[in-house]
Amino acid sequence: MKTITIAMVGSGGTGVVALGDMLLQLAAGKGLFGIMRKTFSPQIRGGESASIVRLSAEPVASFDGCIDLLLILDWNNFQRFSDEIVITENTLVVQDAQAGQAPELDALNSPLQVDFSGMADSLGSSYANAAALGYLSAWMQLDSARLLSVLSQRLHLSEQDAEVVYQVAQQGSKAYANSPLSLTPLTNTQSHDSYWLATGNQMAGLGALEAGVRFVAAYPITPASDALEWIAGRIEQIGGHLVQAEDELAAVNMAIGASYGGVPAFTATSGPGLALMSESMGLAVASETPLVILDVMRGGPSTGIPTKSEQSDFNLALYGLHGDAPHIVLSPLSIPDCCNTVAWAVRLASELQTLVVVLSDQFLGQSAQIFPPIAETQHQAHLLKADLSTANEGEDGFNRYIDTESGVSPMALPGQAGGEYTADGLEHTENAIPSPRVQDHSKQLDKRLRKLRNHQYGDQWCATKPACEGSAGCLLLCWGSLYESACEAQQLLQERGHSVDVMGVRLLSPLPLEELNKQLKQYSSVVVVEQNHQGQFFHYLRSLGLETNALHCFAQPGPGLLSPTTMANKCEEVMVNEA
Amino acid sequence: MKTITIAMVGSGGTGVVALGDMLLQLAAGKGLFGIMRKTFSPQIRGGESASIVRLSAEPVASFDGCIDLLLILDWNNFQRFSDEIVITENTLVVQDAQAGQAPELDALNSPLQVDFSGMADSLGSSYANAAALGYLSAWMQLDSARLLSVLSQRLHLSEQDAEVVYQVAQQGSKAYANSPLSLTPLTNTQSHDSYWLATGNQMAGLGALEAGVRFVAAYPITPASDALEWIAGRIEQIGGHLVQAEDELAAVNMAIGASYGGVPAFTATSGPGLALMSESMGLAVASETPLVILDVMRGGPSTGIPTKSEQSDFNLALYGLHGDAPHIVLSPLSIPDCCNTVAWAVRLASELQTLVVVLSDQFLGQSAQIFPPIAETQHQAHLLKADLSTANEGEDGFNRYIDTESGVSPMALPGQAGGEYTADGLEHTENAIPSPRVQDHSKQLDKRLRKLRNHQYGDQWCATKPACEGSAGCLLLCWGSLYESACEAQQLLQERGHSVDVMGVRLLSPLPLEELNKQLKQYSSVVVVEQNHQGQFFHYLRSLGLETNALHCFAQPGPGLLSPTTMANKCEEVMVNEA
Amino acid sequence: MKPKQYKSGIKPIWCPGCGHYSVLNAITKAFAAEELAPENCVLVSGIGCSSRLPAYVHSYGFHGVHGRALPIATGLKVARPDLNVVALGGDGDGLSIGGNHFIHACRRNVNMVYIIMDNEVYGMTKGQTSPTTPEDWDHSKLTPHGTDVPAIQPCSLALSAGASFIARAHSGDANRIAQILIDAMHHPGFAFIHVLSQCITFCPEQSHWKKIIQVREEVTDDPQQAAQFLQGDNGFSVGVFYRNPRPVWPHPSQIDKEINLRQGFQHSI
Amino acid sequence: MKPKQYKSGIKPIWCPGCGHYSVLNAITKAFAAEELAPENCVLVSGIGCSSRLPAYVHSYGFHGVHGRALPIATGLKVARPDLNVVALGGDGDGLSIGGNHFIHACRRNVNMVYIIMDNEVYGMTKGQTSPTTPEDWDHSKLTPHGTDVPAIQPCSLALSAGASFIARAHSGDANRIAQILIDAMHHPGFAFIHVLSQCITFCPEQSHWKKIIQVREEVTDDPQQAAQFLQGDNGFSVGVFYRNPRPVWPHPSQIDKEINLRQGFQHSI
Ligand SMILES: Cc1ncc(C[n+]2csc(CCOP(=O)(O)OP(=O)(O)O)c2C)c(N)n1
Ligand SMILES: Cc1ncc(C[n+]2csc(CCOP(=O)(O)OP(=O)(O)O)c2C)c(N)n1
Ligand code: SF4
Ligand code: SF4
Ligand SMILES: [Mg+2]
Ligand SMILES: [Mg+2]
Repeated sequence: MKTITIAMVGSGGTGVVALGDMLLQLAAGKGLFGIMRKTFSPQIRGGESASIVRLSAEPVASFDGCIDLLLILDWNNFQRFSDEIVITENTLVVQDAQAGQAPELDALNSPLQVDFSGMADSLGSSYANAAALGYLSAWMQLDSARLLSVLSQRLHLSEQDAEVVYQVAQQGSKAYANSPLSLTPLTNTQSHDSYWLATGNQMAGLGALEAGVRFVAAYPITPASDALEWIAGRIEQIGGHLVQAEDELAAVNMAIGASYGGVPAFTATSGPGLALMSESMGLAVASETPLVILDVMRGGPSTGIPTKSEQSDFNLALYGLHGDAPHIVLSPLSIPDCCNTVAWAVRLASELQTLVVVLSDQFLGQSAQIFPPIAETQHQAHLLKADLSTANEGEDGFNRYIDTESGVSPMALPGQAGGEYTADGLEHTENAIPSPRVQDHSKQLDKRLRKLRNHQYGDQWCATKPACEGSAGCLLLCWGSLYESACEAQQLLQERGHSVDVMGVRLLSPLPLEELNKQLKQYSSVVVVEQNHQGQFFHYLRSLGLETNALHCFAQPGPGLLSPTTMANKCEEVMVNEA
Repeated sequence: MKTITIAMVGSGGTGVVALGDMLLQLAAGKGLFGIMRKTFSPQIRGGESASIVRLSAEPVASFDGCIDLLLILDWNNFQRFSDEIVITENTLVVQDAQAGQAPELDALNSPLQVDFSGMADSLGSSYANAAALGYLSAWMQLDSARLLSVLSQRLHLSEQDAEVVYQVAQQGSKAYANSPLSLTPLTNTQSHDSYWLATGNQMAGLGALEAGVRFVAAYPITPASDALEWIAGRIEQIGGHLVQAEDELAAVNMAIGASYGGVPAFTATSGPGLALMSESMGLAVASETPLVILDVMRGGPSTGIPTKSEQSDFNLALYGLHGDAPHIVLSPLSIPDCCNTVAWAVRLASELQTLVVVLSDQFLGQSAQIFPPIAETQHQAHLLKADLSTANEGEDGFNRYIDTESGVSPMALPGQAGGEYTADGLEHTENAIPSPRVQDHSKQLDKRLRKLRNHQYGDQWCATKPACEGSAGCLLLCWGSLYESACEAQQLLQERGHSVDVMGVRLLSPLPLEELNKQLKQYSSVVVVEQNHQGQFFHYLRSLGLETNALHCFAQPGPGLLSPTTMANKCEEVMVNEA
Repeated sequence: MKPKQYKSGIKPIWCPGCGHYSVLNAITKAFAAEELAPENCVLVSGIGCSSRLPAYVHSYGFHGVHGRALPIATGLKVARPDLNVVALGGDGDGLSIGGNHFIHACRRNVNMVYIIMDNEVYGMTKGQTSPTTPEDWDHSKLTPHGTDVPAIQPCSLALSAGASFIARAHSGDANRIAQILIDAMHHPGFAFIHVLSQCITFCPEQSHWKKIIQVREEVTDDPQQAAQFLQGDNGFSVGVFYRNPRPVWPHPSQIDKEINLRQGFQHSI
Repeated sequence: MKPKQYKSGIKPIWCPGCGHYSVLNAITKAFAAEELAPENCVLVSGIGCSSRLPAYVHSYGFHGVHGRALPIATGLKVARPDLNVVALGGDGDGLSIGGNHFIHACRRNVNMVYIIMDNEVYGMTKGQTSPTTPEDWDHSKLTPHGTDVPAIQPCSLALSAGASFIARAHSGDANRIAQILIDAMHHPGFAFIHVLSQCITFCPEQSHWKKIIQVREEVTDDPQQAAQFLQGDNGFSVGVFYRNPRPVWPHPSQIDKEINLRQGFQHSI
């Protein structure tokens, strides 16, 4: 798959983020696919920022770590990004005439100078980024007819201003002829007539609302806030509510309250907030109240690295509750899959009356992607409601926690006469009366575990991508945002003559052990790759006592990209050692 | 070892708890050893309660589940305790004449009636429990000279009242001749001239203060409050402070603040509180601030069973932090060991500048035991302080988080000129400046893990008890409060002709893998026993990839006793299957 | 339905003589007087002796975790405005661990009632001090020299946090509690009732409260006047002190039948 | 030492024009004026733009987690009464997630200063509303129709929670902040300073604050008078409003050199 990756770097005022957005939109309009991530300096405003866009004629959902073209509007503090924007001899460099002095880097090609600022200046505009957009459009032969509308929308311009900025862009286009790039642009081979453009956080919001969520309570936190911001305003229009709570303790309990009332409820947070919710997560488990929490992970521990991606909340999500508190943990495997996985979470939470934690991360949540349209998921919140007309209510009140075969007990909702009960975090009898007795405790512990273990989760517990050619002896096993990168690593390995299969686990807990064993036994080596320091998922897998001795741990903490090349190298190393 | 277990049961007003306390004291005074636990109905006051005392001429630290003598002051709601007080055909029963109607239980022997209430009534006293104490003293030939002082102290009596109550007790003593028990009392064989009598929570408090803790902040919670209550009042007298905080979030952060100031700090809580502390536990880890948290575990999840024991916070203590946040988890192996283990925790926290969670439980914390005097532990808080006279402070400020070989960086304390730095939960450079960069993140992650991994913890990471006879093929592996029961199970198995070794793990994390492997490889079966539903410790062990395939999981949730007999049966079953 | 038909039949775990019985009786009286359908009432509590109350009432209930009654009640009421939601709990639950939710609930003005059953002590955990404990009370082993911190004034705090209905009652007079509760349920918005509810076990001295209780008949809607009264009050006046209705939260949501959630994402070439 | 010698040299991450610079300058001015030794000062903060401040001052500091500056400062000051402890942070940090610690710190009266740098917004997380946001401010995507909840009045809340020193200042006047900070450091007990500190990025409209600021010269030690003033105040008066010293917490502990911790456990036969 041929791809081109363009990194655009500048200071806060230069508008590289808007430039990236607009470039992605124009590319999409031409029928290309692509993905974009952004990165910022710690400065709140006015600091350096960068947009990295990878484009291809085929769907692309990962970054390979190469930068084909580096476009600089301001060199100041460029080195801040050296972790994330790795320059090689193959990187072409274009810089604005006013970008300042290039740093001394071995691999840096001498930059081609284009006077984007001058073009803007000459028209009395400050939008040098528009000139850069024009320049890139000319090179990529993007649809110049859409330039005007894209500019005026993204930059929130008045009609008059838009006209001027459009002219700046046209200047940029014209300048291309004099400063051409020695890089062949992409041509679109696929013919499709529509596409989606969205971030994972937006897709998570969509999945939640489509599956029936009508109550959201949350406390702002990077990088989860934009999922909530997408929901805000919309949820009211479909008859629901969003409450900005005073803290995460309030947020999670508000969600529990709404859910107890029968209204599917959701909250989103990141590591520090999830930690704060821990006690009340246990309440959802014990009281069997449906609850969905989206954790958009960032670098940890503690406040850590709030704006960058890491998969290090796995342990907390799985084990971070006091007492024996079984619950479900899911992870979306791509940006569009955020919609599906969150919708599934909403469904599972209500069907199984339990807590579901969804582990997304900053990369999935905040990267924007062009992808083929997705159909509505089939997931809908669905409570096993109590049928009180037939229930034989004795002296002892409604049997809220009756020990059924499935482990799921019918739930009465306030407003239903005859179903009155008090939900409780204290251990209780089947009819919801607090009880410290051994037999009640083990009955309820068994029931709460059984309902999760016995459920038929179906095929979607994982996604697999078999090697194109040959039978693979090696499996690349991962979860969450690494899945798409792992698929790209598979391609790289293919090119190097190695066949590996890829599996991404969507249902992290409870894992369907029998099926997992069946699959894993086929491989002489299984490389478990994850983006954290201690190999949290790997250790979890090992704790399950799998029927394989072939597990290899490849854990690398954030916030740097865990690139397909790095994964491929690791697999190759393992395969060579095995052989 | 010959033991006698006496269960005393009554309603709140009958004073069975005081009766148990006094019996234990008198027995201790006679040179006997013993252990006592109490159990209450959910009623705050006036409900039923029971005291269970097990006595022996040799040190005894566990319960075997048998009741030799049942003394009833009130039969009302006796069945509430059927989980905890299991009656067999061998149980002798004595009841007060006014105890009401005995329940119909198959195994119940017909009770011997003694008119304890009548004796009290006749002297115008309401202390029937004193008559019962006299009766038991007569049977056990306890020191009647101490009766008076024990009664007046424990019942907070005026001199005049004490005299009357003492007469009641003497009536009880006299009554023994007419209603003797067909159970031979214990005779003390050991000759020792002093003993200790204490609960695990008291021992934990002692360990903390002796190791140097001079700041405690906490929020009351059952069953941890009495550890704090023991400290309160005393810590001020040694120049420290105890703050009752507004909640656990405040408590843990107050402790972090004091500790940052160089004052060894401690907090105690139970599951729900530990869950609330999770976020700030991460702060202690990331900012490398020493912190000791004692979790006196109770039944979970959620509010669960607040007054009863369970070992189900293992997962939370080990894994319940966001991000990669390595820290230390310890568990005391007996009531007296609470002192040693908490002292060790204080020392490790300060030596390694990290978080240490100590997992005690309601059984250890609230049971009282007579045991041989213990020496002062050698554990003292000890910070690696910055020596600023030699430190070459450059432009960049004090290198608070310098990457040393051990992983421990010298710590400056406020008041030290030249050591000024800002402790941070954000990822940081060696000189404590916030940094989102890959290289700083991995350097600090490595450092924080290395300092724990490389430390030499010495032998005390576990306690072992080899089988008396023969080489054992089976290891009974446990942690925390089960260790003493496991040792008793070993004896039972010995009697049945099986040799098993016992190991109790005090340092749960990080486990010294090499040594553990060396030990485990000797056994053809290792039975991992713990008091929770999911086998949390077992799964953890398996996650470590130990070089043994012999692990068997035996997990049983609380709040019932996990008796030595049950453990022994399980071991036997495993050994038979292996053979 | 009669008051006693609103009892669930579960025997309270409370000590004989505990003030919380009065609150229980007042709730069943008020529900009966208002002829409320049990299935439409939800009592939400935290953890503490007081917080055990919901299970004793024949209605829906949620016995949550310590300090979080108000957020649960808020979520429930916002999601299900058709229900009659009463949150309740102890002084520890509401003013110590739950203090933040208290001030934010006062501000937010969701249409529900909140009763603090204030015994100036942590009954459930055996007698530690709470934010309302008198500063020289030295009966707790955790603070053997007293708290040395002045007691918080719940009504005053509620006012400064923006509560729109503030009242106080005493467990010695269940009828007054019931009457105030009825008023509170009719008040549109967040109604706070501070009940002095004695803990006979750990604070037997509270029996003298009944002698110093003073009925106050004046209700004001002026925050300045209320502030002045509450700053001067000794804490033993009972009655509705302040009633100043303002719009309840949230405003009803504007449903848009035409909305297509997918619209913003879908583009054609 | 000159004020600028109290700067650490680390470049703030703040936007040009942010009000928080003023607070930073005021702190260095006050430290210089009082000739404080940098090693004896500790600045403790939570999380937010404002909470980044400690690293910019040449002194000890603790940048904790969101909302917990006050407990860290409390623990530190109680354990190390020799230090000069100043806690600080944003309106979100102190009044939303940290609200409970705020009211309890006011009550507890530990001898330290607390500065809320109030910009009525969550700067760090890009412009969501805080408890002090005007109720009709609709610039946040999370609450696109405004909060619909009246703003909390931090000074009024502090008073009803029992604070013994209450003042307000504005980022437009660093000298006044410095002067008030000096007063606050001299105040024995918990001293609260509410600084209106504009967020130029998310609330540019706050530039007009400088036009409506009014200096108030009167200090009262009477809580009723203070309550009345604060209930009527529009939130833009600046000055020290209330100063009413009471014993600081904790009382010095009574050391008993004779104590033997093991005594209660050891018995002889
Ligand atoms: C997170 C957490 N911390 C502490 C506790 C222990 N606890 C249970 S009830 C209670 C206080 C009860 O006091 P209050 O709310 O005044 O109710 P009362 O018993 O006096 O009616 C405490 C501290 C808990 N259950 N959960
Ligand atoms: C537990 C937790 N929740 C949420 C956040 C995200 N967060 C960081 S700063 C902040 C609010 C900042 O607002 P404020 O305290 O007013 O400071 P400002 O940036 O306005 O100066 C939030 C919500 C976090 N870091 N931790
Ligand atoms: S301890 Fe106090 S509050 Fe609790 S039930 Fe008994 S009297 Fe009531
Ligand atoms: S966002 Fe606002 S508060 Fe934050 S640094 Fe910028 S101006 Fe200051
Ligand atoms: Mg109370
Ligand atoms: Mg702010």
